[in-house]
Amino acid sequence: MKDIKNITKNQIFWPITALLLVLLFNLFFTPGFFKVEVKDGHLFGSIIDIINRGSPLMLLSIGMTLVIATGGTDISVGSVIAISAAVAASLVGGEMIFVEGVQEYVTLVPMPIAILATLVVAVLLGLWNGTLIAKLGIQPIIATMILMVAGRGIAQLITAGQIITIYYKPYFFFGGGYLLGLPFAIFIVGIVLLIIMLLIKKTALGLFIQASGCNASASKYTGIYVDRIKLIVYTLSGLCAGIAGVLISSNIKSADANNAGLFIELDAILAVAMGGNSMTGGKFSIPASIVGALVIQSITTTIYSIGVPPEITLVVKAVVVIMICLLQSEEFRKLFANTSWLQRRNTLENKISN
Amino acid sequence: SKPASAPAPAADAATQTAETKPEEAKPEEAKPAEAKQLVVGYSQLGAESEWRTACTNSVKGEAETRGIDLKFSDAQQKQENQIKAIRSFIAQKVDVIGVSPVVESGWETVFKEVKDAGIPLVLVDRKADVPEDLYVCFLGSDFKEEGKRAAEEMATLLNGKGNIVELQGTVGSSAAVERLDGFKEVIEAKYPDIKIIKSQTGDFTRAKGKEVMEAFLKSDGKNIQGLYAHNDDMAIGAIQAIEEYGLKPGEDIKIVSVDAVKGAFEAMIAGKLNVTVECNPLLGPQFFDVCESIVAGQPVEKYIPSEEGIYRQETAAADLPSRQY
Amino acid sequence: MKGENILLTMKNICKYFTGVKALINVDFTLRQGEIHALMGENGAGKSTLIKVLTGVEKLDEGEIQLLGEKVQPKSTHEAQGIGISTVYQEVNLCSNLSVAENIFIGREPMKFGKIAWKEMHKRAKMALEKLDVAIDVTQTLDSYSVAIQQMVAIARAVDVDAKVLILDEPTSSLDKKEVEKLFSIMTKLKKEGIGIIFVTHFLDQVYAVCDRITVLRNGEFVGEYQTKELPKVKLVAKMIGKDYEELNAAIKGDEHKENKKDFTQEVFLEAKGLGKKTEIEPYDVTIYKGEVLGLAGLLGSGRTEMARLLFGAVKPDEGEMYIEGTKKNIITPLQAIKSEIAYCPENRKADGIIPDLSVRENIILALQSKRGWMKYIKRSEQEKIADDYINLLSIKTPSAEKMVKELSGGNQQKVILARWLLTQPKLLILDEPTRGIDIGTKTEIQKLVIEFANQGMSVIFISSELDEMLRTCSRMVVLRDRVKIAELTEDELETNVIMNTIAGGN
Amino acid sequence: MKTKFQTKFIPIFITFLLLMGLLAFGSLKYTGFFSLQNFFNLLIDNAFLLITAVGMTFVLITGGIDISIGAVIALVCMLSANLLQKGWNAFVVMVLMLVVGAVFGTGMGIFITKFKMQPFIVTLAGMFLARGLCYVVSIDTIIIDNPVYVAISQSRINIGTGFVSWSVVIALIVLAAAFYVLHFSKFGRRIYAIGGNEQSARLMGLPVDQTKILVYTLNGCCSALAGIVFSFYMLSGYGLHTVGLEMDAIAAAVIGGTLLTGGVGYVLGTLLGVLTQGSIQTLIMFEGTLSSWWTKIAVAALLCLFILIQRVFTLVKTKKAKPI
Ligand SMILES: Nc1ncnc2c1ncn2[C@@H]1O[C@H](COP(=O)(O)OP(=O)(O)OP(=O)(O)O)[C@@H](O)[C@H]1O
Ligand SMILES: Nc1ncnc2c1ncn2[C@@H]1O[C@H](COP(=O)(O)OP(=O)(O)OP(=O)(O)O)[C@@H](O)[C@H]1O
Ligand SMILES: [Mg+2]
Ligand SMILES: [Mg+2]
Repeated sequence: MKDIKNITKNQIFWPITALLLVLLFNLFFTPGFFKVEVKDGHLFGSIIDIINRGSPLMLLSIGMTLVIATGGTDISVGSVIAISAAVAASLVGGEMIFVEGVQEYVTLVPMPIAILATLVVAVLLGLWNGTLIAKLGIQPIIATMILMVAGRGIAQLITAGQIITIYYKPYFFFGGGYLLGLPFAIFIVGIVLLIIMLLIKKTALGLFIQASGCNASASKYTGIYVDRIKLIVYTLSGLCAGIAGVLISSNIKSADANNAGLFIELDAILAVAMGGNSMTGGKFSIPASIVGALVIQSITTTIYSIGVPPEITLVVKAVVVIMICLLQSEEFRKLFANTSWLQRRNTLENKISN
Repeated sequence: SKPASAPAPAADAATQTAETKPEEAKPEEAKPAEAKQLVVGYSQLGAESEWRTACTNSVKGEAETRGIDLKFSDAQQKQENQIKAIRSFIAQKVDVIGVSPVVESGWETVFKEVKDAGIPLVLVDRKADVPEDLYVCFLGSDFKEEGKRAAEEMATLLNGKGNIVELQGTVGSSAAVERLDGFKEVIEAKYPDIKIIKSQTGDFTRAKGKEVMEAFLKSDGKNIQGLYAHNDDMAIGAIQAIEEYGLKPGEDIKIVSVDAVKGAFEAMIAGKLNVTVECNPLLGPQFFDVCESIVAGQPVEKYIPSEEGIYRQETAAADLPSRQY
Repeated sequence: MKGENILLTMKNICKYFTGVKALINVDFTLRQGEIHALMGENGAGKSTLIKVLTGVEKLDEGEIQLLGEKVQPKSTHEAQGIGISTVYQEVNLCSNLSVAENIFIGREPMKFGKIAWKEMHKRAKMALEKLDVAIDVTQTLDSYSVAIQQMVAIARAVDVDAKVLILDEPTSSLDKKEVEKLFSIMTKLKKEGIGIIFVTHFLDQVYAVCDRITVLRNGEFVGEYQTKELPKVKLVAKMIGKDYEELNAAIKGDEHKENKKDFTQEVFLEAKGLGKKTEIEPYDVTIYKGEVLGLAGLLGSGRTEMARLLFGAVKPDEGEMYIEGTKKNIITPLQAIKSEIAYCPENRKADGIIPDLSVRENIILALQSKRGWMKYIKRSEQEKIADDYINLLSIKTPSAEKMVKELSGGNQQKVILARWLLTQPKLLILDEPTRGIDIGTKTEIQKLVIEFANQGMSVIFISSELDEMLRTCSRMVVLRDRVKIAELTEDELETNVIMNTIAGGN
Repeated sequence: MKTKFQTKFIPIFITFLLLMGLLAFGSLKYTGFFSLQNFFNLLIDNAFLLITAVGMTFVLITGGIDISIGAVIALVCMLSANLLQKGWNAFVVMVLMLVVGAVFGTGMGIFITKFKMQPFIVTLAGMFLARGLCYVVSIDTIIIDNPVYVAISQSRINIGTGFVSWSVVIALIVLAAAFYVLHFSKFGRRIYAIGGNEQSARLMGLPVDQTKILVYTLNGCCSALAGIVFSFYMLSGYGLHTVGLEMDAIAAAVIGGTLLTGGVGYVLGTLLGVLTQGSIQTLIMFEGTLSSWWTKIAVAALLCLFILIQRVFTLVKTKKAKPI
């Protein structure tokens, strides 16, 4: 009895429940949703699609969780994706080259350098956000809005308003390749997750982030440099967005300055919230946010798979989001538990456990 | 068959016009009387795609070659911004106003203001739902016609029989609505054996096109014989999805799309795309021809269609070098 | 006990939090025109009882009657509606609003459908003048110190027309003069027939104004007594639950003068001309190793500001600081911490606790930032530290993993003390460290401070309780109007000397 | 009194000066910029933004956020266009739209307060829902040709050598009403208290939940009114109207000195914020040579510059500067 209660207390319990519910729905209403087959030596199916498609969102939600934990938000991630995709694509090369009638795969600069440069750009963008917020004390939403608006312009500037198609084959591996039968993108997510989790669990960074988000003034008195912490999280968020930009451009083999990552900041914030994290900062759980991201991607894929007419897609999404959030709301659950045996059991349990 | 003018790079055009002051007007062609430089305001709806960028470049480039003082405003896809831009053109007392409206409706008030100010107005590329006396002429393509042509092409490819899926443009955009209407009209009227089994928006983007196509393939897979995409970008995205699924785009699934951008030609050369219906963005020369006629007091047609073709796989390799966008 | 006199009864009140039984079958009766003290150790359940009564927390079992009618307020709003006005333990005001608004919000005077601002300011001024507080009521609340804020909260509660007035530790950062003013107002209200519930840890205050005492221990009802009939020692015995003899010693300790006299002449810190415009005039101060230096002064005299400058919490405009002879530039708390200085701030809600973090995390935080973020203290070590300090300061919590915001006020204060003791500083600055701490623990803390000082640690002690300062300090600096006016050595440390210096008479 | 003015209103005063500077710059640089009508155009073109930004200011002061407003405006346009086409009476439609806005706002308010859900998420779902409902009504644009709407839309109120539209009048009335509510009514002061510290406000006995719900209701009404004004402006309903408007509204409020953490905000500041954004836009239009991407970069750069200068001046002038 007590174990069950403890499990439901765990932050990640409700996001996972939501994910299972969405998948359960598919089990009944989407034929072949769970079919996974092996094609060309790798796994193939809707589930794999969700993981693959959801990877950029999962990456973003990692950075976004940290930012939100300090009590801020970063709405520039979509633009950072556009910029990094544009940088990567223009460095890796956007021209189809034929040598004696055969298509050649050449890059403008060696791929590792191109990717490194892209990530450096992303980190710089994150630092820019962090500086405005931490050093100059500008409100996060407005500070990142500057980059959100300008960023897309910068990305278009880099691509001169064109969609840069990428022809260099090895680059496609990041977002489209497979390793051990699984999409390579998920390994990137895994590595980033691992590194950040290590940073957070094995150093005091996680504790400091939580403290800063919870009570900045008290944190300052304990000797935490709150502004440095902020600088770090916005930089990390920029980096995550940069990696997501590489994944996206690699997956669709092009950089579309206009549309890459458009409105994805909303999904990223939604993922964090679906993970049960507080939007006002403080305690956080990155794995829960990742599950949140998976929930969102599953909903999207489900909507496509069951053929919801495009006119009502958004309405469906709204209803599902609200339902999942209600599920997480303790007050709402109480409404149902009220007057029933559950409540009586709860008080009883309290008495017993005391 | 294309109007042969080479648009200069946009950035150059921008800086040059900024420096061109009205008094240092060009030594001039065969303009009557005093060399008064023509001032044209152009409200572009945005830069949402390569196609649109090509259109912008064409207008800007042409203005530069002709020495016209172009006031260019980009509305970032917002009608409010276009209305504001038009008002600012009135304030700046331009000679002609060109508008590519982002939506069809809601223009009456501001167009009336333009008329009251005595400035002729030309609609470019997209129509507006206003009484005919509010604008001088409309120059552009017919989305519905494009949809119809795409349907005919699709029917030929499938021999009048098969299941097709559709990738729509942004919900509610006039290009999406009309390309859908035109296509449906022809299919329903003439080809009862062709069925549209799934239809979903791909927002005119590669990423969404790919994502939606993946989901279509997972649910309907081998049942799909044809794909109609409202623009080339979505088709290119979908092609990747089809390849990853293990089918051959262009063979197992016939693909028809609209726009005829460079990428589409590359795909056709590779045999992955069957047909693209052109929607010509290079409207600059035609537009300024019209402007100059109006200022010179010559009569102009109410509807000036842009010149458009259909490109198929067979001729793609030959056509590619001449594509400008 | 005449029936018609009874104002409020609470019967068999139970309140459970997960893992804690905060109240078990508590009874409480309040009569018209009485001041009723609610006593108990930290975490005994006093605040919880008040919260249940005023609808902040939902009661699990029991019944509340007001004037014979059963009531069940679901929010403070409803409680106010039925005539219960409350000052909660922590300052619960809106720092973004002006002082006047804080007093009148929810019941602003209106004129022609508009808030009559002038009228409101006038009345706010009057309300505060009754408490002898003369401040600009149009300024926002956050420009005043905690003590002033506490006075504003009292002014608000007192100004409301209420049948029941509840004061949960209103006096914790007030000094004698303010307390006396408050008492005179309480007595006046009592004469008007209002029932007052008064929570405090100062026994003297209880005996000064209260008619009755209800004692709680560990969430259980111990008993209700007439003040006259319950001697101090017995009261403490009821609160602590220990027997008589043991206690005598404790109380003695409480009254015993323990101040520390012997310290070396080795200087730990020397400040020269340290000051910041509008906060505090430049001052010189020398702190010796192993001494307990008191800062005395009236409300807003600048004691806190002085301490904040030493800790680098604010950046000084001018002046220099030497630590153990070398010049140090301390402009951030971390630099101070690294120079072995610790500062326990006075406003525990705003500057002290990190509410959503656990007790364990709150305790180790300062030590962690001293060590740097790379050298993370191992989980097992953290747990050990936390348990040690929970025992040392007898923090009442079911486990070290409980969120600190769920602790009682006094226990939160102990957690913060633990945080700073843990850094083992060479200079410990304590700004009202015993705020809201019960007498048992208070003597413990005083002993601890002196013990540390004996081991060579310097302490700066700021307290609004002069007795406490006299008991612990070996030297005193007196401030008035944000200027350092005097330094008193040990032989001058007597109540009347200090009072004279503070007040400005020579 | 005087000292109080100086510290509290310095940010707004600086904003005002900067706005004047912006306008002066435009007047010197571009012919036709300095005219009464051009200034009126600023109001005409941004009337709907002002109305909804005022509503947003209320929400932000409570410490909440509403990102559904753009979608609600689109929905109102769509619904009114639809109903007007069916021949409904124009005034009935307007009233009905206000009710729709109020219901929408109240609904979100209830979710936020009663179920303790985060405002961002609830209003995000609200945004999806409102946008989605637009498409349910029609995916096409619907033209409004109702004579009343057309008449209101085209009528001009002459002032001096220029003219304004009815929308401007409505917006200014809303602004005045909001100013009154915020500074001279109990309800308004409760909003500030809640934003300052919600828990304290609750403990001071203020009806917090009720107030918050009412704020979201009011905001819903403002969005609906903005939607009505926007239908005058556009004379059409369209599912893609006012995408991303919420960001403009938030930015306007923030430029005007509102803190997203709650408790601080002024509707007059919001007016300045709206005018600032409008001026930046107008400047760029008068420049008339920028490509799409340079337009974006220029808008952001001007905004950034504006905020930075505002910030630096405020830091210099007031010791305890609040974050912008
Ligand atoms: N929200 C809560 N959740 C869990 N436990 C709580 C909560 N609030 C109070 N408690 C527990 O209830 C008990 C009683 O706390 P309460 O605040 O009533 O003590 P108190 O008598 O006011 O003490 P103090 O003198 O320190 O203020 C404590 O053990 C505390 O940890
Ligand atoms: N009566 C007052 N009038 C005006 N300002 C005051 C008053 N009391 C306090 N302040 C303000 O509060 C600030 C804080 O004072 P500070 O906290 O240093 O005083 P303190 O001696 O620690 O007193 P306290 O016992 O209130 O903590 C002062 O800088 C001053 O601006
Ligand atoms: Mg208490
Ligand atoms: Mg103090």
